[in-house]
Amino acid sequence: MLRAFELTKVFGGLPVLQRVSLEFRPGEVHALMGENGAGKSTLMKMLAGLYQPDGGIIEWRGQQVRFGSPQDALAQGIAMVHQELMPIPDLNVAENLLLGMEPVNALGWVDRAALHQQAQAWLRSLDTELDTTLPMRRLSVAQMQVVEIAKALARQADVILMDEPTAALSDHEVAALFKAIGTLRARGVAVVYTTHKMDEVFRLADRISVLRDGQLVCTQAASEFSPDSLITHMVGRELAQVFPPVVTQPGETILEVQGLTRAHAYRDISFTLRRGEVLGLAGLMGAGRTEVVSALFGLAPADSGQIRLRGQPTRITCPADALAAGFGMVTEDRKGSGIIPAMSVEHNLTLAALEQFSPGSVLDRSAEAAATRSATADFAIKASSPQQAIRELSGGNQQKVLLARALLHRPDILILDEPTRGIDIGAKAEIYALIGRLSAQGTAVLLVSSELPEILALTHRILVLRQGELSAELNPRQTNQEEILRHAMPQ
Amino acid sequence: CKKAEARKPGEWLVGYSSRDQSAEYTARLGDAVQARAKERGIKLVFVDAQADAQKQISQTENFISQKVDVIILNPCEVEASSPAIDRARAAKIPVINVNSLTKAAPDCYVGSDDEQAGILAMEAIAKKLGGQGNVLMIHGIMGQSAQIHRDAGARKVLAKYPGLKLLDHQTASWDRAKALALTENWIQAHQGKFQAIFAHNDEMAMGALLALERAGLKKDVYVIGVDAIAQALDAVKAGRLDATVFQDAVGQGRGAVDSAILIASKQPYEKEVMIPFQVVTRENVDQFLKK
Amino acid sequence: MKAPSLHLDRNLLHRLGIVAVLLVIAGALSATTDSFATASNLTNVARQISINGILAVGVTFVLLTGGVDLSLGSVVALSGVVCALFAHPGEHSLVVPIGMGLLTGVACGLFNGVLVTRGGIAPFIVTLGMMTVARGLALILSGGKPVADMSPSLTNLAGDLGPLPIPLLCFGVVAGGSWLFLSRLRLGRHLYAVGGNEQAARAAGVSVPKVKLFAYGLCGLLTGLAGVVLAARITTGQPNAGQAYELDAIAAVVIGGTSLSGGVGSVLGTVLGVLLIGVINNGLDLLSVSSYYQAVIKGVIIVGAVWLDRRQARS
Amino acid sequence: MKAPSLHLDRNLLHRLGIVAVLLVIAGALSATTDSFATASNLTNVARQISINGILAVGVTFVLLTGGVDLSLGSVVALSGVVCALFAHPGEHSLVVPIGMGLLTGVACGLFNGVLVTRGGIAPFIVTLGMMTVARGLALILSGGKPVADMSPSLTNLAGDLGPLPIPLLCFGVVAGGSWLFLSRLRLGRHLYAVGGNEQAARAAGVSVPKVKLFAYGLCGLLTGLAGVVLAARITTGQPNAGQAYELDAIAAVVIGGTSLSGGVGSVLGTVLGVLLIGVINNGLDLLSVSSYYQAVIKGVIIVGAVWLDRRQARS
Ligand SMILES: Nc1ncnc2c1ncn2[C@@H]1O[C@H](COP(=O)(O)OP(=O)(O)OP(=O)(O)O)[C@@H](O)[C@H]1O
Ligand SMILES: Nc1ncnc2c1ncn2[C@@H]1O[C@H](COP(=O)(O)OP(=O)(O)OP(=O)(O)O)[C@@H](O)[C@H]1O
Ligand SMILES: [Mg+2]
Ligand SMILES: [Mg+2]
Repeated sequence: MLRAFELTKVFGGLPVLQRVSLEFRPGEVHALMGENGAGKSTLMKMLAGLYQPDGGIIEWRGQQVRFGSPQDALAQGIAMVHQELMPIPDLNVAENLLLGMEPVNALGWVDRAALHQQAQAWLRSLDTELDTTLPMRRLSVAQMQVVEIAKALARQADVILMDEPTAALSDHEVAALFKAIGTLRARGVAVVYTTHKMDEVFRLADRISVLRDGQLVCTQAASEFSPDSLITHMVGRELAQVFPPVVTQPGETILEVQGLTRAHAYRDISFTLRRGEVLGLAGLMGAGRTEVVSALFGLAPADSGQIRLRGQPTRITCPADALAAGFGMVTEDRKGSGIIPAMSVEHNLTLAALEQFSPGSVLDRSAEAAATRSATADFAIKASSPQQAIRELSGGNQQKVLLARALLHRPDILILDEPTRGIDIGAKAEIYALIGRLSAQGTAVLLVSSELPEILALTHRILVLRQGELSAELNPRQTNQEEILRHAMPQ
Repeated sequence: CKKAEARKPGEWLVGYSSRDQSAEYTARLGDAVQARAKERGIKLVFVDAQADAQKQISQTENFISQKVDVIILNPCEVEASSPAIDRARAAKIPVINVNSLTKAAPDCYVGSDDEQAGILAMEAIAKKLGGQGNVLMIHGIMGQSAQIHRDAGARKVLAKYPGLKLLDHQTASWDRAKALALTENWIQAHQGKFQAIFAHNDEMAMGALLALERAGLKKDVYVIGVDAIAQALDAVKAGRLDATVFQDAVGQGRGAVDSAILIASKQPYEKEVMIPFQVVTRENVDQFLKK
Repeated sequence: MKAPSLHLDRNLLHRLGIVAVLLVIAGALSATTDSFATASNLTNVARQISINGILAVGVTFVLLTGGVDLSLGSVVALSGVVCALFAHPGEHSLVVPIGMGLLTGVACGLFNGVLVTRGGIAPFIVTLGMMTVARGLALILSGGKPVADMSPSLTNLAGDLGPLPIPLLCFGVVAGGSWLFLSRLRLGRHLYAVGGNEQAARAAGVSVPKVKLFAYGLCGLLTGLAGVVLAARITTGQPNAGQAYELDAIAAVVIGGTSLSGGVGSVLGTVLGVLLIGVINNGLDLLSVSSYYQAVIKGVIIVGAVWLDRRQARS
Repeated sequence: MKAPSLHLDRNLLHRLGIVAVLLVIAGALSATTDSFATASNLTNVARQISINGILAVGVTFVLLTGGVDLSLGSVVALSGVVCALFAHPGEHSLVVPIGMGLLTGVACGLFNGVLVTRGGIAPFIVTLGMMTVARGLALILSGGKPVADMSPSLTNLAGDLGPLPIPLLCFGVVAGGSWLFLSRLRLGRHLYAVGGNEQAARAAGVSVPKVKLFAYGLCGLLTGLAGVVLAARITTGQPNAGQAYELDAIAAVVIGGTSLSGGVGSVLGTVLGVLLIGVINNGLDLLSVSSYYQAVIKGVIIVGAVWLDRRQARS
């Protein structure tokens, strides 16, 4: 019912999408797969009216259409869940969710009671309970993501484009989303789905299209792919192994956390971390994982509790302290506290380690350029030049820049909060290998992730957080997803 | 709560609204009013309209609710300040205008006529140039009553002398730095073609003077301002500035306060106390420096 | 319905710092002067805040979308001049001068809006340009002289209706209407959305240019109204009126908690900000504080009030 | 090294619209007047733009952090008054009045900075407060009258050094130094980061309050310098000088492509903006355009230049 014919998009002289033709059918889940920067989001944004194609046409129910703005596309029944979160921070959850389609009463006034009722109903359809009067800024990233999905569902569109909707979700919400997608499919809605999580594709998709470097590689029924063949199509080569084996033996204790507490977020968190150890932090959405690691990095200091670093009591009140003490961190909220959008890739990359490049506070630009060159190569960052503004990069590539930034000043303790969010399978494998290498070099890694396979495969130990309290410490070799979830579920 | 009526006779409460205390001339006038009020032992509510007629009306309204005995108004605008007088008169509070006129007639006017300043200045120029030559004029903020009237006065004189030509005129918003830049530009555009500059106040005259001095052209150009501020008098004394038009702040201030007391104590008073402008030149500057 | 009253309370709570400062100042003034707490003086304050109030409510819309309008003062002067030009006694009926004044305001506002939305120029520059252009036009149209001789039927608009000053009624209607508009209408909520996150609003199908254009246009309309009220009050179209009015208006809005980056704020806060500025101006005059010290004190009180307010809002 | 020149070119390219408008205007003025393209007039323009130039470069730092400074004009007046008070002939050596003027500027700037960073008050309100406070202080210190009788050694600072006006040299040094600072020093980079995304800058270990405080302090220093230069130029400490200078300065910066929301901009652009405003002012005077039309034309050219610039930058 929706057809893209030879769609082409050019940014700054570089084609990012070349003559891509695709067809989306009612009642079908069509997965779009590809590496970071392959052009998936760009394609979806053209179908949703955010970008205008530089070539090719879009056909809707057999008619050629032009979507000048998202409004046009929405009017035709095409809704989208965006890869980047789009909260309006000071409007409440209900107003965000039903933006542009607020229920009005006979006088033309917004009917607040109905607004909240409807919003709650949509959230409930995703198995989520949220206070819809909360301002959006108070939500965690995962909660915002759920609201974004509900926002698209509420449009009751005929085509829903989902750009990595589960990137920030934990299993519980993912399951609810899949149930909702099942319902949509049954209702004859066309779903276009992008993800970097392989298991999801095979659970959901009826058909799969693979994009590589802006070109359509193939479109086939999902059943005709195997995980390996799909990966091969995406990356253009075979990927030997995703998870490296955990071999390093942890060394002496580097970090001790004692009784860390912050009102309304977490209570009495105590653990130790050793050199070369990869410690996993698991939990459901809103369990407080982000808050705990934010406290360690000085982003949101704890109310009480002690942090001992290399045996010494240490006070960390701001990220600058943490960096000086040998911490490095990749934050969960890429857009909010990660990238500086208008700055170049190079300047974003070197920002946290700028001392290194400015002895006597004068910048050594050739050293910066050299560091950028090696980082773009090491992390396979796809940018037209180091001077390109980071906001023009694909989401996954932005994430890689942030990872590279955190590593540039060689931290002893690396905190990764959902580090593989939005990263393609090839790059994920590289990051996993990197974690392995870092751990072998003696770096302690604190890994927060909602992807349980990742946590199970990469870590030496797993801590489970439940509603702000540590509920278990598990050995990844002797546990499984079900056990972790059992400890994570609210009692 | 104390009541306003509890005042003893002779202990008058007078409201004074200054046009703009950040401009030197009106500030001096305000100071003179305050000094005289102290001398005569009356209570003064002193407010500043900051060149905003609307604000001046508000201040008059405040005076009315404070139940002052007399209001002295240093009007911002001819037309726009008139409602202030209407309001006061409706509340049966006598009003004295000081320094400039309004359309609505006050009970008493103490001051001088801005048009007269323009006439005196341009006459001085005409006399100096022998009725022949090119003149530049620097305006105050466009649309303000002092600008309008000084401009009108100057033009009346220009109309009388066919040989006197207004080569160019422009606003410098009463501001010395702006007049300095403007004169610098005029020197470029009209070099050697003008013999006199009339600035609507001394601030701007000082700016024009600086530009001419820096270009080494002062000896060819006659410069005259209005107000006789201290610096201008010094400059006249030193032979740098040719002339300024003296406006008697102290005389106006005293006159206003004295009339207020007469009116409040229901004694006969003069409806119009004119304190004339005088041209200050090197010859008579000493007598003004003493004041 | 419970939700709206809750909403009101929340906003009030947020602005508790300002209310406290307001009460303290009012209390101090009642204690130190005979005249502050009299009916006639309070009517005075009401009359005096009306023009700034109308402007402040107007510019609240623009600030909510993340824009700014520096042309308020000049457009007030221009609308006043245009209104006065059509207000000579016996020439036209009352609606003509009022209508022309409002129209002038709307035209300036829409022009700003078009340049911001279609032209993609920063609102600061657009409205700074409009500030000098409108001032120039006011001077050209009036020939540089105040436009006098306005018919009494128009200047009476600055008078009273029963016990209430008509300008205050205008302000009241404008503030009340705007409050309802912003809190109850979809377009009102969309204004917040555009200011809060333009991209997100666009992606959700809100027509961002339309919303912005509306905000500038409405602000222009209210600026025109302020111009007409001012002309009535000073019984002239004064081409150099309204100097720096934009600063007082924007200050009132920001004191009231509206963010200059858009998306946060309320008409209620704006009204409180307008009141605070009005009471300070009135009080300093009543106390006959020297104008040099007035400037210092006023600056300190405003910054202090906002500081208290934000501190309390955070805790 | 190749990188810096590339950087320069990019910025120039970005500002091509402004350069084009500047060239067109300069060409038109050379054609229609005898005097525009003369050495003495160009020196003139140079002298006239210096003060706005110094202010504009100063406020570029503040705008880059996403702040704003409305107190420029008043602080110029205050620093000028303080400088003049210490500049009576034979009282102190030259460094005292200059030092006191600069110190006054720095003090005001740091005060703004502290209120913004520690107080968490919006820069608009803080600097609006400072605007009235500094004006009040200037009037109090000077008793409302110009502080005259400045020693010639100080007023000579407005004169020439060889063929070049000293104010222009000041502007040149300030602009050059700031350009180097912003493009070559770590702190310069941090300024952009803070303006681009405050939270992210903090997470990357940048001390946001320190950076902002620095920006306001430096802006204050340069404002103090502008005050001293102005006092030397008009040979007085004028308490009501500098009215609305902030608007011209911020306009120059924004014309030059610096975003009011922070994080984007360059000193080079600011210099172009300053030049454009300076040439327009000079040209309109040379052409003897009536003051009413001057306002209109100036507004239209500025908005038009920015429009062209943004259009070209987008394509
Ligand atoms: N606004 C823009 N300006 C310039 N280049 C852009 C812009 N948006 C995207 N690009 C480029 O287009 C390419 C495709 O980006 P897109 O976001 O479509 O990738 P993607 O497949 O969604 O990747 P990811 O999996 O990382 O989200 C990238 O190389 C990116 O740098
Ligand atoms: N700025 C904030 N203000 C108030 N509450 C917050 C804020 N940020 C987070 N919270 C709340 O704190 C709790 C913990 O959130 P946090 O983000 O740490 O969870 P998490 O375990 O990392 O889960 P995830 O990131 O997957 O959502 C959540 O209930 C969240 O709503
Ligand atoms: Mg993408
Ligand atoms: Mg988290």
